[in-house]
Amino acid sequence: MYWNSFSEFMAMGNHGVYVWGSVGVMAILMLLEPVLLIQSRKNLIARLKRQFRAERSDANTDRKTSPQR
Amino acid sequence: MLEASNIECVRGERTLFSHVDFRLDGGELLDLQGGNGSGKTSLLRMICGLSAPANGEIRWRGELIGKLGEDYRRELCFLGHHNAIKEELTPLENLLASAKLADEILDAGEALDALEIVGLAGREDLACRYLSQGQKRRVALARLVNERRALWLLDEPYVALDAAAVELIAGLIGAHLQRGGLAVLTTHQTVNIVAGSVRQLRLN
Amino acid sequence: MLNLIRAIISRDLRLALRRRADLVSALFFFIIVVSLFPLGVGPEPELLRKLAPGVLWVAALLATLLSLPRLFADDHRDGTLEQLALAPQPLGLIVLGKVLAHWLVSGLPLTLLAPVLGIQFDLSGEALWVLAFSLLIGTPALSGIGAIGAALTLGVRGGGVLLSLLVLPLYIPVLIFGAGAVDAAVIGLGAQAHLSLLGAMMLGGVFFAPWPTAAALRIALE
Amino acid sequence: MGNKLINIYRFASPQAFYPLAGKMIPWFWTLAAIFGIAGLYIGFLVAPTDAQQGEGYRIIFLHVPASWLSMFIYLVMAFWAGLGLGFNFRLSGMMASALAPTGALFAFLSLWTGALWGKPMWGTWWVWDARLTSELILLFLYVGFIALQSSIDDPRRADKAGAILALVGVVNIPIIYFSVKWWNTLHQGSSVSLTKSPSMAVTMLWGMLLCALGCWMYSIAVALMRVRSIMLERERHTDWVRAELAEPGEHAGQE
Repeated sequence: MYWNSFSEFMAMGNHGVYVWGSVGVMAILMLLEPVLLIQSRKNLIARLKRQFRAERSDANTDRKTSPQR
Repeated sequence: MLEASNIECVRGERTLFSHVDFRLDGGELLDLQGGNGSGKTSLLRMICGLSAPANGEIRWRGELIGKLGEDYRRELCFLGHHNAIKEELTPLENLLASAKLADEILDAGEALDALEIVGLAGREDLACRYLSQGQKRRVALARLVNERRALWLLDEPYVALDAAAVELIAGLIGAHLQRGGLAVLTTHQTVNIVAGSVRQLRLN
Repeated sequence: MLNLIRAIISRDLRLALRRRADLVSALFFFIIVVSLFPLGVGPEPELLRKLAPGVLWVAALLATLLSLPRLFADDHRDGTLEQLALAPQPLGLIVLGKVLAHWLVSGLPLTLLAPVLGIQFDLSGEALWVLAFSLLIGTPALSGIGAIGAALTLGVRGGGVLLSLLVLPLYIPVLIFGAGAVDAAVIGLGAQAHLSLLGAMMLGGVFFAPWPTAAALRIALE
Repeated sequence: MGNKLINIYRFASPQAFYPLAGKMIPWFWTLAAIFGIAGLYIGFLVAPTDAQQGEGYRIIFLHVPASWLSMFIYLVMAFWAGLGLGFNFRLSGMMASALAPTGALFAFLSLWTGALWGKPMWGTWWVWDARLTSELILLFLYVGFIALQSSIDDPRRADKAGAILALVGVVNIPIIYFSVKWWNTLHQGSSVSLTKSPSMAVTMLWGMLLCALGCWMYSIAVALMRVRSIMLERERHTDWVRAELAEPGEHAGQE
């Protein structure tokens, strides 16, 4: 292990802001991307399921009404 | 000579038509019919080679048109929905320019004759911008007068034309068929073409 | 083959001459943009000399960009493009003809105009020559590369802005060597290395770019 | 021979690839985590300081992998795009569109970390250094690709147009990089280069490599996740998507 103490590690020889600024932004964005992807995938699946259900119920009502025609 | 087998056309998510087959030989005319959006123009563009069918194949003299490429394009004459004429140019210039681009030899005298035949005598030197819709269509159709390529593909050739002009174009197509040419038309109305055998294909 | 290219060029030139307003407005755009810079940064000859290569080249780039959307759009709208695509010659050659015609009505006038504007920036005689020459061999590359973007954005929503987004990054090498050549001449160094690289780019832009452009046009027509 | 071709087509069909990708995603996430943690451990806890640049140099363990990945992803994207254009595989176009946002993300991260490195090293956030400038142009190329694809409604045309753009971009990237480098040496020779540490210690190299591997695995995982969504969206009118999304117990009732 290179560091003597945790505070020394955080200070990064006076470059702490830059180093942790890089690490922080990179970590946030690389976590955000999959989170957003999962979110949009959930929305997409919900939307498609709604659409399929609507189509199915359309088909069902067609079947019910067709003998009357 | 022109064969299509099992053609399928998909636009977006909708299948416009599928399992379309036809065969056309010299002197024959194929009349594509169908309502708006039935895929007539799409099929015509596939026959041109502008777009590829989702399924099936189109052959010319037994070879796939995609393989033939330029050799196929050298034998076809396509007139689309749009007139493909430039508003800024005169009918004469338009006719000469389109002949040049199609790699055909057409001198000014022949071009003038052609314009006279389609009823544009006296308007050869007027920019097309000043012509009516029907007259513009006639400029586009004037190409057919001297056109000797084997396969004509015409998309709605009669649109915007008066009865006399329709008669004239039908005559040109008839003469083409009598020379042993092939033609594919898309139409809304039925027009009698005196020569050759007419096949009909309805797309729904 | 040469006949075809000649036919395309003469047709496009004739069309451009019948629509002179477009041609002239692109040129005036060039003049105005270039003239804005001294007003923005001040009239010190020293500073202007330093800025001149970059300003003139960037303005030439933007002026070229202005005329690009119409390169294929008119032909597309009136159905001529379909006829061109169905002509019994390779579409790439037809595109080459159109690129050359585009250069004749946009790049060439810019080249002829630039030395006059260079005088406003207090450029020396030699620098003016290099400026004109760099534009002469650089602008064909701009037309060629721009044609790819014009074909890709044909009939697409927000085509004009999108076109600049696609094409400007690809223009960067031309800008660097073009402006660099003039810069070298201003400082008094030889501009030959820049100019030969620019020449290579011109050949690439004019003879390579028509093929992807043709492919993009076929996609747009499908 | 014929059999092999059919197999490739089978694999390249979205229907076959969708479940496969779903199974692969957790593995790539695991690999990304392992490599990433190992790389960061070496980079931030083990590696010694750099005599010339101080502790600030540790940004290298983020900056260099991000730059590598941003360039590598563009190449991979162009490869898929070209494959799609040449052989008409539906899957390749989808892969290309799935990769683009991740590539753009890495290009942005490379710029961001580069700026945060530049400040302590050069005293300024932005230097027109050849690497940073090329990275900026690469970001423009990604943005152009994404913008072009998103403004074309027909996915097949979007794929093909994007493919042409990506291929033109790939041809241009070396030219752009070379020209920017040339321009840079003429105007100012920047004394400190981001990667040219006087002696690249072996531990540093290992740290960088592991971080890059981590980013690579991450990109694959994320791209697979995105491509699965794209598949569902584009193939929503096909039977396999319906079957995929059918609620349990519904299978019986469907026929």
